Amino acid sequence: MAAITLIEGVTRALAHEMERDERVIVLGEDVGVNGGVFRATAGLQQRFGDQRVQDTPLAEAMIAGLSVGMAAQGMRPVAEIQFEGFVYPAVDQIVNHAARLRTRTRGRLTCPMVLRVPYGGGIHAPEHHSDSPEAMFAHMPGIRVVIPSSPARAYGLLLAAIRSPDPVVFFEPKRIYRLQKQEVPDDGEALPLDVCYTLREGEDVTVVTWGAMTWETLKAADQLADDGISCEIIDVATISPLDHETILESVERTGRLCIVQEAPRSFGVASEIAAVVAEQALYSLRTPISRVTGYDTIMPLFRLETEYMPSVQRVVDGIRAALEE
Amino acid sequence: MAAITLIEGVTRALAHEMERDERVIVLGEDVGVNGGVFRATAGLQQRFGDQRVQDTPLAEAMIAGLSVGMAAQGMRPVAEIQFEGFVYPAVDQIVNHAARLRTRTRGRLTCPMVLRVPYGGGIHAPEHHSDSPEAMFAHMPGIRVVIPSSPARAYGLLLAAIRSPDPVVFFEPKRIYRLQKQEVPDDGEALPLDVCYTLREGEDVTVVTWGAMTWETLKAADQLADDGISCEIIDVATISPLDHETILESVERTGRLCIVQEAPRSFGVASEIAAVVAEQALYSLRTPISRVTGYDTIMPLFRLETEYMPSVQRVVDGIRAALEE
Amino acid sequence: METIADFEIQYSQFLDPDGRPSDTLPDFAQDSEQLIEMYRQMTLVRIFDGKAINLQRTGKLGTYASSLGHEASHVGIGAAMRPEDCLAPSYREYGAMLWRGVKMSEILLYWGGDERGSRFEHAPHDFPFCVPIATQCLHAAGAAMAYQLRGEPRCAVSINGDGGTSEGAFYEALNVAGAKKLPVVFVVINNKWAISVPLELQTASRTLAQKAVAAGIPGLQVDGNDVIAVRHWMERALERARRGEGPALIEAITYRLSDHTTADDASRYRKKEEVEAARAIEPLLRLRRYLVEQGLWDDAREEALRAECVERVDAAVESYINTPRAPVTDMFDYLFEKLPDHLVAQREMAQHYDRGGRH
Amino acid sequence: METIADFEIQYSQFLDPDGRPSDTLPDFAQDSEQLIEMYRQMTLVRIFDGKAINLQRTGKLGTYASSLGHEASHVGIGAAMRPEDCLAPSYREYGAMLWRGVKMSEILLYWGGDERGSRFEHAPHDFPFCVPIATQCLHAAGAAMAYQLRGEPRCAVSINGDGGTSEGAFYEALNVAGAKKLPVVFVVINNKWAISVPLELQTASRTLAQKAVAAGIPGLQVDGNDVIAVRHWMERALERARRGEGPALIEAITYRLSDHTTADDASRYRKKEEVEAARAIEPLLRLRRYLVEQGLWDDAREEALRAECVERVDAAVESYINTPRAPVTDMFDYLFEKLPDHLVAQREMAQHYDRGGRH
Ligand SMILES: Cc1ncc(C[n+]2csc(CCOP(=O)(O)OP(=O)(O)O)c2C)c(N)n1
Ligand SMILES: Cc1ncc(C[n+]2csc(CCOP(=O)(O)OP(=O)(O)O)c2C)c(N)n1
Ligand SMILES: [Mg+2]
Ligand SMILES: [Mg+2]
Repeated sequence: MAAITLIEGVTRALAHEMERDERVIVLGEDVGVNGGVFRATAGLQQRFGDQRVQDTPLAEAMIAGLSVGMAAQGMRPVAEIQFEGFVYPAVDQIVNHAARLRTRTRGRLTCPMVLRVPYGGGIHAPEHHSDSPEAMFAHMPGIRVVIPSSPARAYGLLLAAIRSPDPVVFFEPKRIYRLQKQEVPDDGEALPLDVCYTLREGEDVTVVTWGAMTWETLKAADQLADDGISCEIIDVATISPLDHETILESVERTGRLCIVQEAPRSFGVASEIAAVVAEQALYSLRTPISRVTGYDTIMPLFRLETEYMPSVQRVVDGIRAALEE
Repeated sequence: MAAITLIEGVTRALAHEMERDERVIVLGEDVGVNGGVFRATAGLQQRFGDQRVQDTPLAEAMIAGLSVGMAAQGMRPVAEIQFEGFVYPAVDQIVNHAARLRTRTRGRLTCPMVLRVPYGGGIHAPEHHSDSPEAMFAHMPGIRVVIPSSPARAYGLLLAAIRSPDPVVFFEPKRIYRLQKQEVPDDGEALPLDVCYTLREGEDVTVVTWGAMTWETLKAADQLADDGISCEIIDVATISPLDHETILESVERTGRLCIVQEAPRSFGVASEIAAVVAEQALYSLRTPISRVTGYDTIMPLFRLETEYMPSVQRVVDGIRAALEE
Repeated sequence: METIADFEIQYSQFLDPDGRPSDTLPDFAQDSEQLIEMYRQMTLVRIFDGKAINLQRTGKLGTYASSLGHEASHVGIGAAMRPEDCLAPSYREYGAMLWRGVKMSEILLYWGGDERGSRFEHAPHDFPFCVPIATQCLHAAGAAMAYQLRGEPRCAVSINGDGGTSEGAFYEALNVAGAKKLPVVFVVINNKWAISVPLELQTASRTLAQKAVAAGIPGLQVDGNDVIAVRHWMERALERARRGEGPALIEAITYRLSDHTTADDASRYRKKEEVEAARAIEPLLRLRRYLVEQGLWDDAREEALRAECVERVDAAVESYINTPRAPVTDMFDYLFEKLPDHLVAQREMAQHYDRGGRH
Repeated sequence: METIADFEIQYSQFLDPDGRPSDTLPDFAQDSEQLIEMYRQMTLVRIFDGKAINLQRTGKLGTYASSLGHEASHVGIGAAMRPEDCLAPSYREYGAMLWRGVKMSEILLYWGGDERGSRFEHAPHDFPFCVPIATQCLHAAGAAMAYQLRGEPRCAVSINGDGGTSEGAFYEALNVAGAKKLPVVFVVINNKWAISVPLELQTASRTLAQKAVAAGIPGLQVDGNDVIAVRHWMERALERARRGEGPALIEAITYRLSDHTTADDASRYRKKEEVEAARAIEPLLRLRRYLVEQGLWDDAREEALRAECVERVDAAVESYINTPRAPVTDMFDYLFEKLPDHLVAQREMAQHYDRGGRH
């Protein structure tokens, strides 16, 4: 069995579910013959035909609204938004409809759709191709926000997202699409959508992160291990609804918390995690919470993007800060 | 001098700036002859003519995009979005353009526009008319988010917003549009856009809130005062960029923090405030931070909206929670 | 210069304002049963509408959007659709919704601030009320895509107003429907006003039917006060869509005789004379004149019908008034299929306070 | 049934693919200076384009969107505009941008990942590159509104692609421009492809010019490989707009001879033959044939021009390559007019790490 990348994990999950469930439909810009600009849907149209894998006209509000309509009438659309910078026209359909169709109709109509959104910086992409807007969606009740950080989690979480009876915004960290290969059996096993994943156990400090930043965080932990510092690393993965338990249990044990996010610092996902801990585990905290984040500025074009995104060094420093009284 | 309401403060500020600066243009749906569905622009078209006060076709992305275009070419548009539930189609223009025009052009083009958005629940309005989406905008670098909570602050902050060389999303708490009358001289004095406003000084606990919830919070503080508990009440008002200092200084003094927000609990503005304190004033905290918020559910239609929004009792309980070890 | 494409927009009316045929009537209109049934429905809606406004005025209903004057457009749409078709309405098309099986008590619940108003017990696959203007056009297109994918002979219908034609979502829906030949019919109810904004300020387009040209789909304008025209052309468009020949746009010309909603005061922005002129060509009068002329209707029947309608409306009002507030836990229980863990505590808190809870 | 509105879409071409006049040439085309100036600019853009692709291939530039094949459309737009007008481009209209004063080195900086690429030293009021498809149409409408409000005789021009006509923002812009008679011209460069999506999947509309019908504004299709046609009709539309007669839509038919960007591989989704056929009718050849036929051009001049262009392009490349990375503080210093307090610490942190900082 050949090892696969994160993006191949996505493709494999799509193919698996399309095979298993004929209600599953893939749609989006360039997802057909072209197989998606990142090649996540490569080969699917050839295999499943141009009805089940449909190129759409260029309009994101339309892609989302069409998906809401299809989902409400019994299909399971999996739509691709080409880059996170183009998800904003779809926000209205997500907040005002996808997220609340079940609520608004008292369960009569539901919205089992997935919006796949490659996101984040670090691939030397053009303007508007490097944002991290997950917090905006996490704040909206009624949708799940999921972010895989490995080939296996991409496969397992995407299966779960497609099977979810409720809408999921599935952010794919494009920087690590092809970073790592892993053996991922095509066994159709979905992962749970309501737990955080502990990537490494440790004692001195809890480090919480997600998406591509798991990589910097793991490397930082390696460096700190050389100095005898033991980090527990949690990949949130299921951003919303957030699994409080795993995080609280860990912080109660380590007494220290560092949160690493690529998005701008203020009003992000890291803030919520900090708030939950400051509310529910304050007395366990031996040191102030430390956030390592992007700056509260516009993600710069790529000549400066490395300076924007938390580096391994910044994560190391941020974890050390959490260790200092 | 007759006392005026919050919404009259808005109207007065608009009129003042239109008089003073002919670049100021008011636009939106029904803002002309009709004077806005809430009457915030009442009388302006009569006074300034149908060029400077323009009804637009029904399209929020268009209203925002038109404003960006006008602002970039030397005007000072003040656009009204009828209700916060209809601001979502405008998000793309706000995030991808208004917020970053100065950054993208290295200061060559700027975007001095204001988007006025009545928001929040409690007025027995129809569906999609009662949300509190301020956190979504606060997370976007490059725009200011401002929320007045009194007639005087509506006047002074809106003047400041219109004069701001950068874009402002100005949320107006519709529930308190007509709750209170205050003498507000039409003196053209703008308020600062970078500080929080301390509504009441106190010693035992810092209570941070904004918008309509300032009212429940003040009432709760009155009740608690009867029990000898002294609350310091801060109206954030300038949500983003957030004034850390006022909040930190207060928490360092009181050692306790309760945050009250109408929006859903998770990933909201309250989370950021909690995070800042947990990061920068942890050792001052004598008790866990307490958040009193809307629930992480869709804002219900009005028969249940009172049950959704933090009541005075809930605020009292939340403040008491912050007082308990 | 060479002409490479040309387009015509047609207008159709069968009954003029005096109830006189202005064109050869379509087949269904030869069937008096069917005409009377539509008249009955239009009358019911109008009586319901008046009652709803009263309820609002007396504090028993929230803001309400009247359908006064739109009855022919709405009933014509409903009558043309099959039960298995799917309606994506906006917020005032009661004539169509009732025909589809939505209950009057549900409509009242909706405007009474209760989500159970969109429960639509007898219109199980129709979309709920839709307030965010024109967003429902995309839902109709999506529904049509579901039917197309499954090879089902079903159509979707969306309804929006003249104001709604300015929203990007409207055009995006027309365009994708054209590109994919989806079985969907888009109806624009042109009642001349979007709250206070008159059509001239909304668009420079002479007709709204011609918006179809942008999507390469057929567009037609009909007299929206003539229920026969609305129903006939809806049927034709639906048949065509069902045969796989793609979508169409129908503009129904009518007039909003009421305020925009009970929260609005239209006298602020439009002239009495304009409203009076529109009242003179309103839809019920016209069909009734025709029926009377044909010997199918008289004062006695009218009186009996009105009494029957009042009774039905009163029963619906009673059912509405007697519906107790939903439990506070409903806020949580319809959010996801299964309640997420962190909401369990919030749900309990809501219950606690609902019981008047204090610590 | 009665016809209540009708529309025609016209097509215009002055030079056929062989460079032979197919219609009476407009006045400006009688002036050989002007024709040669446009030919020079088209040649410059093409040479620039080839160089940029080389830079990308050798790792000296990021993803780059080629304008190969679009030169006539782009240069025709630029040549028709006045300096005080305002351009809202998308991302590949170098021919128009250069004409407006944008520097080649700025274009390279932009695709080299440097915000200074949108600094536009010599096109001070033009909008920057615009990647979010069709959003710039609204900026052009807004700019036009600013000029209209101030009574300035200026126009705005937006450019988007065939794919861009599917976005709601495109229609919303056309509609508001029509409703308010704004001095703006919308240009759609129909190059047949939106990345891998061919026009047939994008819309059922036979022409893109007819999208104007939805907004009640004039729409015209021109041969986008004929710089004379593009410039002529742009000038006419701009004059009309400047006179206060409102907006127009011009569709320029051309072909994207390159991959979508350097990150794309068009051979995956389109046939060689189609590309070859398009190459045969490309814009430079056509104008050159005409000029040669008129005795205005020959091989020697061609060679001299090419040498001159190569030199200019090389100078721009050198200036680009020698532009040092901007200071890390630029991230902060252009966010707001004045740096907010809480960003001071973040700015310092960025500087600290940029200096290789460790604690
Ligand atoms: C996206 C959006 N923007 C604004 C509103 C507020 N609003 C409600 S109805 C209305 C006017 C709608 O006019 P039209 O489409 O002509 O429908 P009508 O009310 O005449 O039936 C407006 C602006 C809304 N509901 N949704
Ligand atoms: C809103 C948005 N969605 C998606 C994209 C990704 N994208 C970049 S170019 C492009 C195709 C554009 O096609 P067209 O409008 O025909 O312009 P062309 O590239 O042919 O000049 C797409 C889908 C984008 N830039 N913006
Ligand atoms: Mg209307
Ligand atoms: Mg194209």
